[in-house]
Amino acid sequence: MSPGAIELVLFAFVLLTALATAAFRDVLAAIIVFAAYSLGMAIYYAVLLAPDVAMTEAAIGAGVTTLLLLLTIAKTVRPGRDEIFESIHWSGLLVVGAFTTVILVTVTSFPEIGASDAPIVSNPEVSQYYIEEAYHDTGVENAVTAVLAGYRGFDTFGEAVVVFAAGVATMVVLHTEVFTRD
Amino acid sequence: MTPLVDVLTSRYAYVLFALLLGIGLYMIVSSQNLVKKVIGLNLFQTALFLFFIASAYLAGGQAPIVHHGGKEATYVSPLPQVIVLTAIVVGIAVTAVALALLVRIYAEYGTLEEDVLREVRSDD
Amino acid sequence: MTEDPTEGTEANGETSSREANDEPSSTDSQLPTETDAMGPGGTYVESQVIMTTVRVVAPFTFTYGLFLTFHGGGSPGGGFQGGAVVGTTILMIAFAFGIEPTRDWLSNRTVVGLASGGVLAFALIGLLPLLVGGRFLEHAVYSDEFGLYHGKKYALEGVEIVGIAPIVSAIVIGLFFTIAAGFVGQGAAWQSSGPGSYPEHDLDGGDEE
Amino acid sequence: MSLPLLLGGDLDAFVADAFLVGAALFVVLAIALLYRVVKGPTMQDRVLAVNVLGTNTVVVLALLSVGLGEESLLDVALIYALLNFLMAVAISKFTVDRGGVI
Repeated sequence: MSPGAIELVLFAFVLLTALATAAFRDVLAAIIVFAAYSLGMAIYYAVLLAPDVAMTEAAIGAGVTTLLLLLTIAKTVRPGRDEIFESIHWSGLLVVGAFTTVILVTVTSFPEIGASDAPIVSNPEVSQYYIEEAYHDTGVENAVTAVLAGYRGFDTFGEAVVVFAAGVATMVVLHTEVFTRD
Repeated sequence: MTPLVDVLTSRYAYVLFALLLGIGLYMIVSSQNLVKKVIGLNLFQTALFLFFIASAYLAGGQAPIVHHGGKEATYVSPLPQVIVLTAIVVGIAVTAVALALLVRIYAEYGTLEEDVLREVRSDD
Repeated sequence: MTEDPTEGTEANGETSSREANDEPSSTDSQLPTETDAMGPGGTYVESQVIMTTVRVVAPFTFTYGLFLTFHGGGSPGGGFQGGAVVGTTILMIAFAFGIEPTRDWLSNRTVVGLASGGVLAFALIGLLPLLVGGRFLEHAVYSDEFGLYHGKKYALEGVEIVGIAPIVSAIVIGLFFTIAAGFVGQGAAWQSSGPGSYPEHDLDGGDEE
Repeated sequence: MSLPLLLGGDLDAFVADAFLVGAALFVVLAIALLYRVVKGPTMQDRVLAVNVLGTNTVVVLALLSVGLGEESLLDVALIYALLNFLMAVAISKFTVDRGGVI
C-alpha cells in the first residue's frame, strides 16, 4: 500500500516543472509550465490522501490562476524574446542556496512522513478528537468540512472576509481613476 | 552517509518542500519580470501547502471521510488540510491583488521589467 | 538556467508574428480583421469549436460545482471547492462567448451582491445563536434551542452553501472581470491604443462597490 | 491469477500495488511529456503537451483511486476531466496575436 514508487516519480516531476518555471525567461512559457506544475502538485496531494485539497488545487490551479496570469500579460506586454532561458543570477542563487540548506538541515529533525506517532496525527485532543467526534458533533461525515465550518468556523469566517476584501481591493486598485475621471 | 540517506528517503515530501521553497524564493529574488515574481510567489505558497499536507499524512490511513464515525480505520489528520484549503483560496486572492497592481504599474510606467522600472522611477 | 541562443532564434523565427514589442501601436496594427469583426467592443474572435464545446461542457461543470457545494458533508467537497468550480464555469463561458457580453449578462451588481450577501449570510448564521445565549457560530444551538431537525448539521451546511460558496464563486468571477477590464486611467493615455484596452463605456458598470 | 498466490502474496494487495505501479508509470510518461513542454519549440507544442498532461492526470488519479482504495479521488479526476480543456483553450487563444483575441 505504500506509495513509494509513485512518490519518487512525482518528486522528480514536480521538481523538474518548478525548475523549468524558474528557468524560462518567456513569461507565457513560464505560465504554461506552471500549469503543468499545478497538475503534478494536485497528484501529490491526492497521493498524500487529501482529496479536498487536490480538488481545490484542480479548480484553482488549472482554471483560475492560469487565466488570471494570462489576462495580466494580455493587458501588458511580454518581455523581448531575445533569449528563451534566464541567465543565472549568482548572488541571488547564493542567498537562496543558503536559505534552502538551512531548511534542509531542519528537515532531518521532522518526524517521518506517515509515522503514526507524529504529533500532528496522534494528538488526542485535536486530530484524533476531530476524527472520532466529528460525525457525532456536527452530523457530517467529511471531517474536513466539519472542521472547516464547524470547529474552526470563526477562522473560516475570517478567511472569507479576507477573500472578500481582496476582491474589493482589486476593484479599487483598478478602478480608482474611474470615479474621479468625470 | 547512509543514515542521512535513510533520513531523507523517509522524508521525500519535506525535501521537496525545501527545494521548492528555494526555487520560489529564487524566482521572487532574481526574476527581472514582475509577473514571474508573482509566479514565484505562487510556487513558494504551494511548497508550504505541500509541507502541511505531508505532515498530516498517516501511512496506511484513509482520507478523512469518516463514515458514521467509525473507529475501525485510521485516518489522516483533517486539520492541516483545512488550513491549506482556506490558504489556497486566500492565495488566489493575494495573487489577484498582486496582478491588479501589476496592471496598474504597467499603466503608470509602461513596463514590467524591474531594471527598466527602476530607471523610469529614478528619472521622475 | 542554461542559455541556448540557437533555440531562442528558432522560437523567434516561428513566432515572429507575435513578437513582443514595447510599442502597443505596432501590435495593434496586427489585428485588423478581429477589430473589424467586433466593431468597437473589443478584440474577441468567435470560435465555433470552443463555443460548441463550452455549450456541452458548461452545464455539467456547473451542476458538478453545485453538487460539490451541496454534498460537501458526505464526500470531498464543500463551499470552497464548489464555489471555485462554479466560478470557473462562468470563466469558461466568458472565454467562449466573449468577456464583454458575459459582463453584460452577469451584471456587476449580481457579482458584488453575491459576494456581499455571502459574507452577510455567514455572519447572520453565526450571530443567530447569540440571541438565545449561545456563542458565535455555535451550530448546536440550532438543534437544541431552536428545535430544528438536524439543526446543527443544516447550520454547518448553510455556512458552506449560502456563505462560503457564493463568496468564492463571486470573487473568482469578479477578479477575472476586473483584471479583464484592465485599467484605463489618466496616467495611461499612451496605453489606450494598446491591444488589451477597452473603450470607456465598458467601465461604466464597474463601479458598484 | 495464481501468480501472486504462488509468490505468497495477498491478491488484493497485489492488484492494488499493480495499480499504483501503473500510476507511477503514467507519471513517468508525464515527465516524458515535460520534455516537449520545455523544449517547445513553438508555443503550440507546449499547449498541446500541457493538454495531454491534463488528460494524463485524470488517468493517474483514477488509477490512484483504485490503488489506494479511495473512491473520493475519482471526484478530483472528474474535475480535471471537466476543466482540463479550459486551460488549453485559454492558452491557445492567447497564443494567437498575443492575447489580442481573448
